[in-house]
Amino acid sequence: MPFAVVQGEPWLTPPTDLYIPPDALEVFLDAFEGPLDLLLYLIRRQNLDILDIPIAKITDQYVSYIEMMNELRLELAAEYLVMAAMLAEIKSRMLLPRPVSDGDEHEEDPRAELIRRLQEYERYKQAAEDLDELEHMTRDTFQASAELVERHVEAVDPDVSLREIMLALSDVLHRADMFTSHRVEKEPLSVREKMSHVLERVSGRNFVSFTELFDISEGRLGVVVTFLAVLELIKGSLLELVQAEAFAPIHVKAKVS
Amino acid sequence: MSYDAHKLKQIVEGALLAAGRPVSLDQLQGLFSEQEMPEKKDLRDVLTTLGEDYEGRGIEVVEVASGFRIQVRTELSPWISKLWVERPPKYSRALLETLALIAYRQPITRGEIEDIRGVAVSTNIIKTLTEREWVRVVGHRDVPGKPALYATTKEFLDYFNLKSLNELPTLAEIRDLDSINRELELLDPDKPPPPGPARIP
Amino acid sequence: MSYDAHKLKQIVEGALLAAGRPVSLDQLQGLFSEQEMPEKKDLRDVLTTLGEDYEGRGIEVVEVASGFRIQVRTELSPWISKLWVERPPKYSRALLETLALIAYRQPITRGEIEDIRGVAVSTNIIKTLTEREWVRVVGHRDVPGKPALYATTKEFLDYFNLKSLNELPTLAEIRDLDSINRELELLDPDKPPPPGPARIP
Repeated sequence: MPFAVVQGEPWLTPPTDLYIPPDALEVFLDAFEGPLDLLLYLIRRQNLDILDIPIAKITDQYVSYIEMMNELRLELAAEYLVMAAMLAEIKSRMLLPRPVSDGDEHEEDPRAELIRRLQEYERYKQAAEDLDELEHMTRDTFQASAELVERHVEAVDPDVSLREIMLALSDVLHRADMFTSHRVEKEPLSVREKMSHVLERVSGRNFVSFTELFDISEGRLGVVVTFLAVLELIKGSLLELVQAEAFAPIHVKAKVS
Repeated sequence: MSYDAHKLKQIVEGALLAAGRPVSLDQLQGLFSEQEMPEKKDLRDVLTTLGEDYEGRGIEVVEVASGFRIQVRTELSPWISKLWVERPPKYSRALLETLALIAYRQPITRGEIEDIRGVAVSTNIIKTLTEREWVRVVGHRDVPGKPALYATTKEFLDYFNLKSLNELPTLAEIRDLDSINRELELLDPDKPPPPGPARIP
Repeated sequence: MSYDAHKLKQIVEGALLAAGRPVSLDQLQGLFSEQEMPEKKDLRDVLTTLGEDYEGRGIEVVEVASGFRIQVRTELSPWISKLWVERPPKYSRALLETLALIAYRQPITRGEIEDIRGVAVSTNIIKTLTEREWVRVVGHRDVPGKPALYATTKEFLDYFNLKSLNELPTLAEIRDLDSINRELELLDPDKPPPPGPARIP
């Protein structure tokens, strides 16, 4: 059984000008990164100048190689066949007499495009090897790290702008349909604030003297606000007024015991 | 120190730091071929020397249950911990609404907030607001369950640079803000223009 | 060394080791309160001193794209790599060539990579490179199909111990057929110099 059939001729032994050992054939697809890689291999192994490729020789080698792969029924990527066609075309153009060049305007070498692509590929092939030579983390060097046993996890509080609160309120009031309620609108916030203050002062205590709730230094308006707040609190059943007898001092008490 | 002990120390230091976790003496021995494998006693000696080298440094060698570990000195924690300080999270809409209602309707119970918002207020929200010291309990309403009454604090005013609650925008102003926002939305360049005839800006 | 410089060194060493990843000067400054924040110059000085301290030790300080890192010396890797059962990943030529093309020719599309390599680039390779965070999509070329444009990341530089793309090994030069022919002609002693005015190549 012939080793291969090349251009109709049976080969009983591997061709001597084929620089690839036969046992490499099985790993062919893994070994080469495509037709450019294979061509570079053929050129480099024969110490040929990439700028002056003996195109006929290389083409024959390449094609016999491809045919052998077919014989072995190895699936070939389409790119390999495209390259075979390109090589065949260059080969035939090389055989044609080249037109006489007039001055600098000479016809481009049919191999020029192939040479350019081979060189372009080769430089990145080299770059990939160089990259692999660089120090790799986890291969050549390792990140040094040490545990910090007691980590103070510092929680950072989110920032809030007043505007965000306004928008939130506007949303919730819209939902609750409270913008229509005049009662809410007219209520001055100072009274609400004072309600909280009064409530806080009386909470946890038995009785607080009514007059103690008022701070004269807040002025007339302050006293009015406090008074309104106390009334609001009484109305809301949060506060209770206590008077032992008529004209006795009035005391205030939180409604919750 | 002989070459070997010196090299040994390099390897042990490198291994402990590369591992970033405790390494046992057995594991350290496992780094060497059988011919050059150091005795455990030698490894202990090297670890002691290493510990001495680290005096006055940012790290130390400690022995824990599963072996030896190089760790960062605890006293550096106040600085180093800042490596993991996360960007502050954003408060949820629910929290902001709750805060706004407490500010504008104080003193108010959780149930009243829920009535206005129409949804339950999670305990977490109240907890967050209390821990931040923006909200506090000022009393309890005299109804069954005696619910707490919440109000804003001085810290709340300070944070927002307010002298008193009165400086908060009135509800009327908020309504204006609302309409201003709607206008802004119309002008938002990221938003597709409303359909209809093209407008020249 | 003053107390401050000494303390500073401890903190920097502790931070670099506790982080377990490269730390930038900005991040180091962020460990300090505003009053005690060191100048970047001082931090650089401390890092240099730290590197000197590490001479003859198992570790070294290196600067990579995302900052400074303490790493185990390369010559120790035969021992240290035994800490892990798994062998370090070996990358295929196809992956490395694709990565090299992205590194040197970025931004580049997959089609352009395929043109130069002369074979299809498998989706798996792009996926692996993206998952390792070595490459990312930085845009799309304005041609039919809008193919993604790939570029390398800081993580890529960090992994290969590089500060910037400038530190990549230089790319081999492309020799031009014409220029080589001219050179050969000029060097050929048997050939008379070409007629006409001298040309500067």
